[in-house]
Amino acid sequence: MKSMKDYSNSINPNWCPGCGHFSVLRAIQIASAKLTIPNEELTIVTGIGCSGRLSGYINAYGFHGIHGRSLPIAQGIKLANKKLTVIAAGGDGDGFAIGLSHTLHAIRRDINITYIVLNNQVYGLTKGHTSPLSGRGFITKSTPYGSTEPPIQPGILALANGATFLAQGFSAFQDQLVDIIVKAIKHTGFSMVNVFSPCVTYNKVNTYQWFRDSLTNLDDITDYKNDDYQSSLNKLVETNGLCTGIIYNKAPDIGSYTNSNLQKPLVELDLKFNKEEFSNIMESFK
Amino acid sequence: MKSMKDYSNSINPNWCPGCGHFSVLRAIQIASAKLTIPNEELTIVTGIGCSGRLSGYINAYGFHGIHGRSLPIAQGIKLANKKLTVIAAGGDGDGFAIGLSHTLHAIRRDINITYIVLNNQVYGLTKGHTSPLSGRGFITKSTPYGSTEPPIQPGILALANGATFLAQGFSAFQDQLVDIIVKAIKHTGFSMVNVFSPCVTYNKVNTYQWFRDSLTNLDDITDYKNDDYQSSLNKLVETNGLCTGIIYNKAPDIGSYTNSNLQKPLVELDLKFNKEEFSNIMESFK
Amino acid sequence: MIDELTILVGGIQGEGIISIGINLMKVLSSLGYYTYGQRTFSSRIKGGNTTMIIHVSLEKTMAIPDTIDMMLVLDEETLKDNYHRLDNNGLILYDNILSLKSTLPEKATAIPLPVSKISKEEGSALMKSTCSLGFICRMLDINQKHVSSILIKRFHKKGKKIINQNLQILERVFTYDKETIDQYIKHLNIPMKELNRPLMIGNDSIAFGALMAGCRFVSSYPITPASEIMEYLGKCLPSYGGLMLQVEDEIAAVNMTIGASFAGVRSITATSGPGLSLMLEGIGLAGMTETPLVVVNSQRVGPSTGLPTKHEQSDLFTLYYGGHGEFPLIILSPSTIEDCFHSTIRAFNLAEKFQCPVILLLDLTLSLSPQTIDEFSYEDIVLNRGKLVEESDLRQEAEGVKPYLLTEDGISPRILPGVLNGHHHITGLEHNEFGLPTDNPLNRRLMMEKRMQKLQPLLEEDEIVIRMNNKKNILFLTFGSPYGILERAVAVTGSTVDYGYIKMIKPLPKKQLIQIIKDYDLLVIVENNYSQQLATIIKAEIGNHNKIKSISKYDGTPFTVSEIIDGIEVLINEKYEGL
Amino acid sequence: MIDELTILVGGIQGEGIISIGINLMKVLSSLGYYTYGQRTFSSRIKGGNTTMIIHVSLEKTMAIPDTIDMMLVLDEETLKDNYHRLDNNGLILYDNILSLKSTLPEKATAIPLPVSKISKEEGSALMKSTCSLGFICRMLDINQKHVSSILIKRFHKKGKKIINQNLQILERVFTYDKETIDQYIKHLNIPMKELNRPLMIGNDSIAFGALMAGCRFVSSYPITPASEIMEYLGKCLPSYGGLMLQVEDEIAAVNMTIGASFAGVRSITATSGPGLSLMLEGIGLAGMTETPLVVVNSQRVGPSTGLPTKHEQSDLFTLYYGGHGEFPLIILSPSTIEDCFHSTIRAFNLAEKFQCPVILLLDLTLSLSPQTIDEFSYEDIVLNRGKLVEESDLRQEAEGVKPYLLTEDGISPRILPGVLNGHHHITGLEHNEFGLPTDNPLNRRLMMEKRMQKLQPLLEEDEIVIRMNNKKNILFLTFGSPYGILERAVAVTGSTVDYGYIKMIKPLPKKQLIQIIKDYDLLVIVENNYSQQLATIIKAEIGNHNKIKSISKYDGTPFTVSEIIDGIEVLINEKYEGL
Ligand SMILES: Cc1ncc(C[n+]2csc(CCOP(=O)(O)OP(=O)(O)O)c2C)c(N)n1
Ligand SMILES: Cc1ncc(C[n+]2csc(CCOP(=O)(O)OP(=O)(O)O)c2C)c(N)n1
Ligand code: SF4
Ligand code: SF4
Ligand SMILES: [Mg+2]
Ligand SMILES: [Mg+2]
Repeated sequence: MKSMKDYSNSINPNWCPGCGHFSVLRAIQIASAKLTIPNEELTIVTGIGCSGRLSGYINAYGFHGIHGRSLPIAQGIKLANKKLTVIAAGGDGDGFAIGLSHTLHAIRRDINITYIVLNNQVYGLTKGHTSPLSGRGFITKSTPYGSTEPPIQPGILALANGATFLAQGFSAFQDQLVDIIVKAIKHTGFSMVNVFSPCVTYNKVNTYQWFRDSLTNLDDITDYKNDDYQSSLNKLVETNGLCTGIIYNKAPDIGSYTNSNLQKPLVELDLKFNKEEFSNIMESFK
Repeated sequence: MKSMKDYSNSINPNWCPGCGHFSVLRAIQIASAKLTIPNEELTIVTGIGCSGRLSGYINAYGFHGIHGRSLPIAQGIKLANKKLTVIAAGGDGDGFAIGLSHTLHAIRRDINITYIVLNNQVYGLTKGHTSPLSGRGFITKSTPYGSTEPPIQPGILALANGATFLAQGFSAFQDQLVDIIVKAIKHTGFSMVNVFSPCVTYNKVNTYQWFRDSLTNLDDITDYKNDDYQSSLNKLVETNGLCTGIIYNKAPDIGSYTNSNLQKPLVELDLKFNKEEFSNIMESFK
Repeated sequence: MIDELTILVGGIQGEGIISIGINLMKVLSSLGYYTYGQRTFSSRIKGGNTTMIIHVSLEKTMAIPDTIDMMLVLDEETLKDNYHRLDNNGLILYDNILSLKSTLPEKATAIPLPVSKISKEEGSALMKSTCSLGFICRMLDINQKHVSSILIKRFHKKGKKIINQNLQILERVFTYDKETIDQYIKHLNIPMKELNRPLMIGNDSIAFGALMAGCRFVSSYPITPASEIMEYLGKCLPSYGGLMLQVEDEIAAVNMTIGASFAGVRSITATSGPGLSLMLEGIGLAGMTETPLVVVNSQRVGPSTGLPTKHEQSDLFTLYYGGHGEFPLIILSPSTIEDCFHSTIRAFNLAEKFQCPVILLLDLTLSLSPQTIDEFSYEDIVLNRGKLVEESDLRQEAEGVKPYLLTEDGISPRILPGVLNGHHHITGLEHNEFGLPTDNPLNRRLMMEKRMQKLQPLLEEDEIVIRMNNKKNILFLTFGSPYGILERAVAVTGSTVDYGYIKMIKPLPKKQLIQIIKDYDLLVIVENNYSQQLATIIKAEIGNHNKIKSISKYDGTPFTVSEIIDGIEVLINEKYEGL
Repeated sequence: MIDELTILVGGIQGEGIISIGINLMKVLSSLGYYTYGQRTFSSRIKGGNTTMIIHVSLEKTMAIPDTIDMMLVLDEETLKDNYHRLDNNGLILYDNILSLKSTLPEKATAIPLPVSKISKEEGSALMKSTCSLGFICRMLDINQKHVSSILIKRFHKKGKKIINQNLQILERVFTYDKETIDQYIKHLNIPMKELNRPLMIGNDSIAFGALMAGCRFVSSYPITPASEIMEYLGKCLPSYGGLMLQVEDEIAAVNMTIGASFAGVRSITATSGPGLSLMLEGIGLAGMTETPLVVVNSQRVGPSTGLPTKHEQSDLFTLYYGGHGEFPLIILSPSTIEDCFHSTIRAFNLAEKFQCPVILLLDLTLSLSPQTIDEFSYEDIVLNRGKLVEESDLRQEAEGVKPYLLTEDGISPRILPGVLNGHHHITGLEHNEFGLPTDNPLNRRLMMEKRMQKLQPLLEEDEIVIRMNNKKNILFLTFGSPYGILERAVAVTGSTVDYGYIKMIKPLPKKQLIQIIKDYDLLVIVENNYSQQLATIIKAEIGNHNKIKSISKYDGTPFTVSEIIDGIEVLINEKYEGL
């Protein structure tokens, strides 16, 4: 048996007291314990942002990369060693501004990794700038007169782009979040978990209370079916994206690289070819 | 009165005979003539690809930029001088691989420009590589065993991301294409026109004949309503994206930069501040 | 009576430490003093220790001395971390709710003050910053009314109640225990002129310069330490009809800026290292299409994410040599806040005159350190748009216009979209005079030479500002914020060497440098990076390696004054005493 | 009887011109001749003139002589464009359906041949390439069976009918008008050894090298002239259990490669200028995190999109100095196809040994020019993974493992994810030995020194290959494909100078260069760029500017042999005849 403690290191997070990111960190640790993932097989890849610091607080392999590129790195790791449990995590700016293209291509590629968005609808680390997920009228240092752009709907976009697993969580719903992450990790394709993770310092609109008032918990809807594309999409539209739970979950695609194409983890292949293979290739150039 | 000729220069396109891009070029020229856009107000911005050469064949201001960045450049031009009619054009690789993030952010930003995708579902200029819009199993130099990734659905993605004008055309349906482009230019927000423009050299699957056999023409559906989000989305899903016509058209957003925020084209503002303005600012630092 | 003083304030991030510092600098600046401030940033957003050190003086200085004369301490860590810098006659003011007893130093005087107490009694704990400000000002014998006028300005949007509470706190501070306080007051000499001077950070000055240069469009992506530029312009551009957009990434930012600039609007984007790397392809596009472009790069510690809130000057190489292929580019390197303003205006003029990208190269310290400045003069603002073609100049040409007309100076007349009969094509492919793609080898050669040689006139200009002490043996040369520290170090050592800074690094002012190498026995480059980047560039272009030495530092902190002094002394000794 | 010959084939793109050339080279290579081919690319995909020039010889050469001995012409443009290069005894073979009469030159012999006619009669117009190949081979007195065996290999997947048609065409060609043909046959001397040698382009050799080095993962984005690398690997990796992905852009490509490499798989990505600019941030991340990374950059004409199908060597600066901040990086610069193979294996070894990015720097000519090569030797393939920690070496440490352990050589033991008790963190932020972020100045300094100094052993190595003619006064030095041209030029001038190439540009082999500067009066750098990039780097690091000269060219075409000869002569004259 493993416990959350097994996935914690001694570092004290540099987040503001009350930051939603604490809860996401904890949820990943608890989920890992529930799944008894060996520490040496857990690999966390993060982007840059307050959220990006997460990998430094988990007792596992961790790669804190550059802004917006956690998914390419994570996919590379998984393709190289499909035995690893690879979790990519990053902020809303990281994944939907500078990294948007990677996010959508990763969804499409459907490689068996889990992507956790620490979504606070603001740029925390740069001390309060607007994000593509910030609401209309949101006032920040870079939108002093309020944001004029309509926010991206991450859930709808992910479904429109063929996501096979989509869930949303909320930092204050710890148990649900743990449950979601457990299932996301178990999903054998690409799983995306968008977590509403309030920034208590720079987002005075989308606060814990605001989310409590606004969120629909799909777990409370007894007849909600998360294997039906259309109802999932409808639910997102209906709630304006403000729902938590597993929104959509279908069997991943057979074409996906890690599921079918690779016999053996690449990292276990012999490095050196034998002389015959060498000669065959040489012959092919004649 | 203007004619197509007014928008042609003497350059002989370097495209392969039969390339779908010829027809898109012609359609833009005819549409411009129909709208009698003064040549000095028409500005064409292109990316890199066979498609990117288009700006060099139009008698207008033209900016042939770098791969995947036609939209940022085009938005900059429009914001600087809202009097110009700005058309961005590029390939499917340009707009949905390297440029995907810009495409989606441009849609969201809803600036009054027109974006024409010369979509041949392949990389023409690099001599036949797969594109994110290539179909499953598509064999190219870079997918010798067939592409394993499900193609992006550009129309669905655009609608999911809040596009206010979405149309699709086909190089062989010249009249419809002209009509679409006319309406796209007239639309006062961001308009996206995805044109099926066959690559006769490197795409032996999605040929003219294939499109003729596969496309649904929305103009033939008498009761098709393009101002209803849900029916537009349904139609795209139903036809697997293979339809032509104006799929969706709603009033652009009031928040959009060029529609409301700017009183005067930026380019017409005085460069120099007067002494009082200077002093006021200086005072503000005390 | 003293001419200068160094004051440190420190406490927990979020307690208003920075505003104590800034308001103190405003009070002092309004009285005619010069101030210079240096912040430390902690890696956490809230909580964690933060400090600000302020130097106040009668003459302008742009450096923080190594020793601190007075400290205002709101947490224990501040004292622990900075005690070693305290002068032997130093003064420690501290909030008497702290139990510093045990750690209190012996050499200095420590005065407990009821900071929290007064604040809470008159308003709230949040007002500790007003209370602290008051005590510092009192210790400097500043008249209460000067402090209150700054506070009234500061809080005028917050309503009467808040203002009154703050003023009440001041009142309490200024009447508190006269006996103790008076005994330790540090009396500053009165400035010659009682000018009310402005206070700015480098990024303010860049933004202000951009506005004055006619910049009306900004697209940018946030990054430390450049964000303030877009923030400032985003706040004020709309009232002048302009526009700032925070866009999806730096690639979009630079390309949108290029688009707006192509369309004729003076436009800017600002970034730091990681963003700069992403912009290089776009900068090359501007170089190839000969589109004016102004990019601010404020350097922080690299490589990769490095230390985002620490100081370094290590992006020079990538700017000087970077981007695939070869294209013309200008690098301006202001060293002072006044310079930031003027260099920015110059950047816009040069970008349009030479139709190429211009980089404003800053560093974190220059970008973010607040400073009292001398007011800029309106008359110095001269705008020049280069070879811009007027609508009326054009007739319809059968063959079209030539955006890349080959001319003697390599610069072609520029026509903006919208101009009748001026329509033309530009491209990042190699192109002929009409802007149409061609791979003709002769054309390629001519176009390369056009682009690469058009900046040649700049090689002749004097871009190195030298402060002569007429010790024509060694010249210490730097760029960016180290200049202030170098200046102070030379002053402290009794002006034993000449020193200066370089305002334009690319094209390198070769003519002047060759003269310098002739005139001096030794040229010492002072810079904050590992590879001695500026020294290497000078060596590559000028030679005389044996005459060029370096003092460099790359630990994320700016030079201290004594580090420079040591460097100067070592080099003088080596040179003249055969060490 | 002659030792070498230069043959040009030309026609309209799409007519199989390149395959005539390639098959001719294969026939010749199978007989023991050395061949070297040069393609021209037209800017259109289909249509437009295209040519291929082939040099065949008994000894290996990697250059195309300036004069052409034989031309096979399938369109008029070929003749017009290339006639000036035809030797006075030159031979023109042309399809007799062309009406070249008017333009036919007098100095040379022109033989009309029924190329289209035979092709159509025996198969289809598409088979003109077989027919052309046949005629050229006949003119070289090559036995018909050698040609047919190549054709059978080539068409074996197309079925019997096609093969037979092609063989039938050959039959017609080899029996055609004996009288006329025999009179003009160019008799090549028989090679010493009748070895069947392989034919490759540089990109093949890189891909083959990568396979042999154990590379099992590629993520890349298409771009000329690098795409063939991913294409080749994409085709063969799956059969060895590996994987190639074409991804969304170069940023994804480099980061995915970094990820795979971090996870322990030897991985590669390949690009050219524009993609390289986009990869710089990622390359810096690999530098900072000390992750092995191999990137191929095959240079084309810049800046921006430039001339995508033309030759240049102008990305050296951005590689040597580029990326924000400072990080260790190795640049290998193979000059021959054999070198490409060995440098690639070395790149993987160095990347893992020094835990840093390694760039394989090519140029379009080296990447794409086909060439007969000497078979590589299996025994030369030596793989070395550096300080890789075995699972069994690790025990559980209370404080965790240190991925950035400070060691004497600056290189820390490397642990791959999955290894028990080895879990650790790495980051692009500055970090301590545990890989955790810290901004401590001393740590920063030590980590910078660790990274920047770990490549020092390489400075001592001999990386410059010098061909001594024992004329120890001038050394002509180059990198990449110009080497073959330089070699030929020196041979043609009667070996009047020493010459060579540099295999590793970064770190610059300082020790050897200092010796060279001592040994020679003059070091002349031959390179294809405007800024004399390699010469500048050497000047910056070694000094002695007056001893370093350049021959450079930047019009998109490779040097011709006579341009180099002229350059050599001018420099010799300048130096020794006081011109
Ligand atoms: C290329 C690049 N551009 C900009 C930055 C500056 N930066 C650091 S984090 C960040 C955004 C943070 O927002 P988000 O991703 O939402 O994370 P959060 O801090 O809110 O958790 C930015 C813009 C950077 N590090 N790299
Ligand atoms: C940064 C960068 N990467 C790669 C390339 C090479 N490249 C040129 S065009 C192109 C894709 C072309 O495909 P598409 O956009 O679909 O246009 P098409 O040629 O099919 O019209 C690529 C990858 C480039 N020019 N720049
Ligand atoms: S700034 Fe916001 S996101 Fe960052 S640590 Fe503080 S609360 Fe969390
Ligand atoms: S390659 Fe394809 S896209 Fe390019 S010009 Fe030819 S047909 Fe058109
Ligand atoms: Mg965020
Ligand atoms: Mg395409």
